[in-house]
Amino acid sequence: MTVKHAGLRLIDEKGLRHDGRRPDELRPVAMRVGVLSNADGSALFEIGKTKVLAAVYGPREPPQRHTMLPDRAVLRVRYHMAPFSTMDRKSPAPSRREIELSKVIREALEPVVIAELYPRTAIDVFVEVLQADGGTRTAGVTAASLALADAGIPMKGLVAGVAVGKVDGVIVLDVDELEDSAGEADLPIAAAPDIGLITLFQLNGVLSRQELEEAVEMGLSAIRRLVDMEKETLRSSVTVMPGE
Amino acid sequence: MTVKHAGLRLIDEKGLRHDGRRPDELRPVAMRVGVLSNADGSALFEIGKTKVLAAVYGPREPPQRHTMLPDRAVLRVRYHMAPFSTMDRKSPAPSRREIELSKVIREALEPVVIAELYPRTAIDVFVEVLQADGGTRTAGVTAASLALADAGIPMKGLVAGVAVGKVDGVIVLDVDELEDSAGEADLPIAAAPDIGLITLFQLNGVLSRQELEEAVEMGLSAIRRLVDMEKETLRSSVTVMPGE
Amino acid sequence: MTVKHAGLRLIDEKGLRHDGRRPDELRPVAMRVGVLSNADGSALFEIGKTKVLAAVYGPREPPQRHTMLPDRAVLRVRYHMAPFSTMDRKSPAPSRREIELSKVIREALEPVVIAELYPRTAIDVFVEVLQADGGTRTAGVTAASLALADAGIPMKGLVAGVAVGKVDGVIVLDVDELEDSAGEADLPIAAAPDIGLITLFQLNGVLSRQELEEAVEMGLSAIRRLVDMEKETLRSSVTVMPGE
Amino acid sequence: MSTTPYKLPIVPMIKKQSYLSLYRKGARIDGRDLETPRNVRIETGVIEKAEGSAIARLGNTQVIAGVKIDVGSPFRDTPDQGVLTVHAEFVPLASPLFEPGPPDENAVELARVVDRSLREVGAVDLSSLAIRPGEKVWMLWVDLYILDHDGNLFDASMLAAMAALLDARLPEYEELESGEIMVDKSRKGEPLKIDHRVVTVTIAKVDEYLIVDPTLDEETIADAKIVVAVDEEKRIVGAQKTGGSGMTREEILKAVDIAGKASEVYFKALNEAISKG
Amino acid sequence: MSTTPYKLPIVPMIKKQSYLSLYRKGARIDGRDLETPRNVRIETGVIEKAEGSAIARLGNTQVIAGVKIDVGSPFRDTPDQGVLTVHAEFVPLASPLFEPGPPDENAVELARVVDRSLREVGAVDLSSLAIRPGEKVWMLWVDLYILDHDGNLFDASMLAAMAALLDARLPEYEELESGEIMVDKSRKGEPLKIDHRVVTVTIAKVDEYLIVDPTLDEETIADAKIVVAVDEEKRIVGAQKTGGSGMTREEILKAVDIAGKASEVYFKALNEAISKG
Amino acid sequence: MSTTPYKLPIVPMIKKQSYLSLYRKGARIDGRDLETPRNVRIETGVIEKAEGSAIARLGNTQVIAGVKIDVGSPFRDTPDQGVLTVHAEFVPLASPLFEPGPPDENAVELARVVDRSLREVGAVDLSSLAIRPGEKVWMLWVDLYILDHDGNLFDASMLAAMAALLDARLPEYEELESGEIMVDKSRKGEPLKIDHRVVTVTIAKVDEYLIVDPTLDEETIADAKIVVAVDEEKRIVGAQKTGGSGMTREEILKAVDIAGKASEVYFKALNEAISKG
Repeated sequence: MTVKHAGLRLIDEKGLRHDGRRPDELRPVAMRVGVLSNADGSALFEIGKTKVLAAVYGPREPPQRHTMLPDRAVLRVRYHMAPFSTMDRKSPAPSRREIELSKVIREALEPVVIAELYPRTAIDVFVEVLQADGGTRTAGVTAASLALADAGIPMKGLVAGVAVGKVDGVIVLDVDELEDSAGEADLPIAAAPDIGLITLFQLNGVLSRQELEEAVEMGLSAIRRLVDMEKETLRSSVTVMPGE
Repeated sequence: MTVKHAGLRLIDEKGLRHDGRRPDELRPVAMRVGVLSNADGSALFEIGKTKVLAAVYGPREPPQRHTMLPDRAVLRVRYHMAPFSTMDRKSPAPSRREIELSKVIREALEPVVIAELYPRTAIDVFVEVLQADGGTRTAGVTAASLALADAGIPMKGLVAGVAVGKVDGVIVLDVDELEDSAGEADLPIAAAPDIGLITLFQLNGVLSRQELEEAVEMGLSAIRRLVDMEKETLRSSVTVMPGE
Repeated sequence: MTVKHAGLRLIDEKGLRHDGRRPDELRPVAMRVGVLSNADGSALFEIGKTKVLAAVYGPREPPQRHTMLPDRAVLRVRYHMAPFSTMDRKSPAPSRREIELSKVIREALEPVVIAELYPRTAIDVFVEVLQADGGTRTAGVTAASLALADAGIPMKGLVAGVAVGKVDGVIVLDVDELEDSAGEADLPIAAAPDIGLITLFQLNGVLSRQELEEAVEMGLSAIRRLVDMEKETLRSSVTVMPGE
Repeated sequence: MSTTPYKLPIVPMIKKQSYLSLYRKGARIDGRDLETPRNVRIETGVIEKAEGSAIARLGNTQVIAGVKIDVGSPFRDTPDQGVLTVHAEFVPLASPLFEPGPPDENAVELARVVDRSLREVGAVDLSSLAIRPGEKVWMLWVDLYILDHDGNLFDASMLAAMAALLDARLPEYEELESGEIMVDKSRKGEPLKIDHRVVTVTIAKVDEYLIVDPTLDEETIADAKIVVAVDEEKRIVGAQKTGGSGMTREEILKAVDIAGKASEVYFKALNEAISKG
Repeated sequence: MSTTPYKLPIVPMIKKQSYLSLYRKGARIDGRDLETPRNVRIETGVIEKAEGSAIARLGNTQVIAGVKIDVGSPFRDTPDQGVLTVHAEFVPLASPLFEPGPPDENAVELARVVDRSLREVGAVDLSSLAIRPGEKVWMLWVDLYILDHDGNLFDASMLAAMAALLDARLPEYEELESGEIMVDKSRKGEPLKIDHRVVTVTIAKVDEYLIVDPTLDEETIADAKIVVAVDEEKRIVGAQKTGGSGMTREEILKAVDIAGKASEVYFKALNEAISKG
Repeated sequence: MSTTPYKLPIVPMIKKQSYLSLYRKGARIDGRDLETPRNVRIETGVIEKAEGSAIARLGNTQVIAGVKIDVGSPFRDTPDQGVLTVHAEFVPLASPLFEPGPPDENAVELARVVDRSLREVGAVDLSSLAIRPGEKVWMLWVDLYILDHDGNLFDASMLAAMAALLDARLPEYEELESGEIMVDKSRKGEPLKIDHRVVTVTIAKVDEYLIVDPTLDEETIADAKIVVAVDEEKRIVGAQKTGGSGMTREEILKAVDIAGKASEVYFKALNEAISKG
């Protein structure tokens, strides 16, 4: 449960955020692939204190044969939070939020995975939030994109995501948990820049038409940088960007 | 949870009930079939404030193949209450009461459905209580009978049901929730008059042998009238009877 | 939930236990086989107030075909406590303790059951604790061993079990619930003496190397006596030993 | 969802014919006439740790009932009454047809029929179970455990439940200064206040025959059953038709009459067990 | 786990082509243009026992919403506010694709989108729902019941929810000396304080076309959908892309513009139903 | 129900023979002798939001443990003690054999063995966790998260749990006038009072050989395992045989002796990580 911080100033007189960032600045980012030995592909993605691990198994035979599709692989995605990832212990049973986000993340990956190459199989993507400090669903998409590439799953393009928000009337990039809970709007967005598609898009809060457009621009610009980092990481296996 | 109304007089000095009905009088009844577009058959049945919707799908292939029978269709029945149908919100998870009543309603329909015509299939009957004011299980049987006929499922006869009860020592027809909770006995009964069979029979409460016989007579007589209305409805699609 | 009895003396000045037993003395034991008519084999085992019923079905076709093994029968074991078996009513839903003990008991039986004779089948063992006064898991193993033999399942040897413990610094045989909850250690052990194998071994509490060895000896010695009683019972169908 | 059950062909057609030809002569394969229950054996006090317990055997059918009693809060609409809950488990050792898991519709129906048969006539005086009205009352759990299933679980369960309730003793307790109730289950106190003794009589319809206390084989060939709850004064205190066929008005009324008569056998066994227990 | 759904081939390729050739001309099979919703019919007060209720019909799609109101405790971090909960059930009578059981990911997503569309803009003034701040508040349950599914469950559900909230009346209550709140649901009191009226507009992308309020057939051939929540001042108060394809930046912004326009139809129907109700 | 597991033929017969011929010479495929664990790496403080955390790696096996601490009510029979709960999840990213869902029997057994190894010897001083005895105590949750499974989950989990507990700090709190406890998790206070450090040593039996810290390949060919919990004074503080074969009396006693020796390696790694952390 998030506490609304009434009256809290989130943008100071210099236009900087509570942690010193500029409105369009990402938190420090780290990407690593191949972090697990059993999974066919894996990645750890950190953005600020948010830490998300993703693993990919497949293409493999699905345990329930009736879920198979004759003309493509099914994508199976689970977004899950570790019990110790949040301020108050999270019960391990899947919450309604986790059920929704598993779907939203799956639908953010479907547009890039070339599933037609592997009919009658399943490609399983497991996203584990190890620490949550805002933007976990978009971090999950980013980690999953890296893990899919690490597993050698053919994709039309890499995907990355980021949460844009509005705090104290200002559109800001990469909101953390405090900004998310105290802010006016939260707009998680993910995209595959190489094919020009937004694959995850949610808005929680109130925005004008113009603010929405600004937020989308800001998100897409950061996503292009994140996808470039993904490519770098996949070449070198580790990339750390110490904040912008 | 029902509140026992200690000391409440349910039959007045003129022998009339708390809502002005005579002991052997039904509440206003309305029947309508074909109310849903997706279902193979559907019906809305209202008796007083009790509103029950039934839909039939099938004969169709059952999702779990191991439930199929080689020599007949299986009948699958779910009785379910909408969360807003009762005074206190009903949790959507199936209660023990709903589990029992699903079975009781299925067994009230089995004797009339000619299941042998459709081996290896399922005929699904979904009963949704939209508003509960007594007699929901028997209203469910009545609505299901109409929906089965609307779906074109061959039947040996139509079924209808009504709850007879005993309040203030008097045998009364079509008890509502107040009479059910404050009365001495509740006897839900359903029958297929055309084949002379009682297909649902329960007694909750205490009756003498003679009262039991009287209650059964009163119930069967009303059931004959309800089945006549069903036939009328199936010819004309809508029938309203504004109380007797 | 067990109450720790602080300060309670469990061994008196004569070296006897709270119920008058010597340290190496079993409670009164009774064994009976063939107590159920439907099961392929069944047994009732009582030790003190602990009463455990076991039934065996099989070899038979398992309901879920994917659990079948091509080269042997699967053993399926459920340890379950009746709601009325304990001081406070036990919820009928399987507890984590029951899940663990079902596994531990299965692994205590696997070494003796000659499962290779019945590939693609299941041998089901149901253990019901009717009354719990300590040592229920080892009593479950003993009852299951009798029921397997009663069902005619070929075994390399019979199994029996007993809980050894340490109370007031003394190693004692067959701890009851009071000794278990107030004592320093509890060591449930089961073995198949005819093949020289310990098949269940747990230690909850603190023991020195020497105490451990003493406890194992004491347990194995009692197990040999229990297995002899099992053989006697299977010959005569009932055996009662009124305490040692 | 309730689904048409798969009927095992335990009793083949030819066997059914032989049953029916016996019924025609008023006889049954185990030597009974149509309206007599099987041998009834009831034993109380079989689980010392329960506040009340009994095992009831009807032929090979075995049901154990345990009564556990704890302190709890009353329901809001009955603040001065204790709480009675009946729960049934069809544990898999009782029959090859039972599977582990939460109670299925048959177990739920059984528990609810037993519950109503006790509740509607006021078998247990729930108002005698208030410790501090509106705050603390006794909670009674009646747990039915089917151990061996050879037909007619209703009557065996009802007998076990009734005997266990008659066997039960409230635990002793102390009221602490804080108001908390400390229960000492090692000391057994007063018996429950039982105002009415109730049994159910189950009558199966096989073709045109009505037979009391069917065995599992007989249930397999039966069209439907009716369970009739009867008290010692032979009042009808509950009923339930169960099974996928209908019954005529005459059959139901005749079954009620038969039930009154057959209940005497059950009451005799019950009363003997209690006076012995 | 969320799994790629099995798409029923309800609409064969050739049918898709015929839909597309109509879209090309700005038309649809049911006579609508691309940006107009189907016929909207809303009726309030359909469930007398609920504190508020409404049925919304969009073409053949039917959703009923019921509002139940009870007394409860506030959340620790919002002690002075009532609690609003939205729950959706896809009951199996609505579609051959729905199965009995707990809500699946589609039902959960629907309920959460409706919930956020109400919550983020403050549609219901939750601070008006404190009875004794920090202790007792009103709990509002909005239960969405899908009765017939012919596409666009989001908009129909949002309309039903909004209408049911506008229809709802708080029950009368008394505060006992003990501090307990006695609710009398037979007496209907004040309406809820609704600060904003919100609708969602769902726009499906089929190839390069954006179409408002898709039917089930249209959803079957759609690549993706975007649900846009709009208030009466046409502010964007929520959005969700749903479905397994992506959309371009331009498509999303265009959809938002279309939504503002189409919302007028929904608001008209909503406001008429409320003034009538 | 516990069911005989399906053993994947990961290690074919011929491979087993090559393992055994190495064991005969006192050696293992990864260069270890039979009684030495793999390389142990422990890192604490890896999850800043948890009150305590650690990751333990045994070769390729990786387990993360998080300690969360909240205020709660004590159990009725231990009113003056805090509450310790151990929970384990085999998340599906760790192994192709793990599936999403509630903990299976292996996860339950693991959590319970770790729990008892901590509890029976009193590793955590639970009586130091009472805030207001009888009313408010600290609740400790130890959550074990298996991230990568290459055998011997018991020892890796126990190391992670122990390190996380040693890393943990109680949150600061204030007692309000109302008596409520306000916890401020942003301020870390006192460390937990740990009276004993405990590790488990798992020894697999493969034919006649006893090998310490088996890899997944070795577990696949093993007959049985024994997990021995040992404290720093080398007392035996718990044990569990696991797996479908038996062990002789001599094997068990020998395993206990081996465990004492091998525990030194684990304690060295644990103590180093803590002094560093």
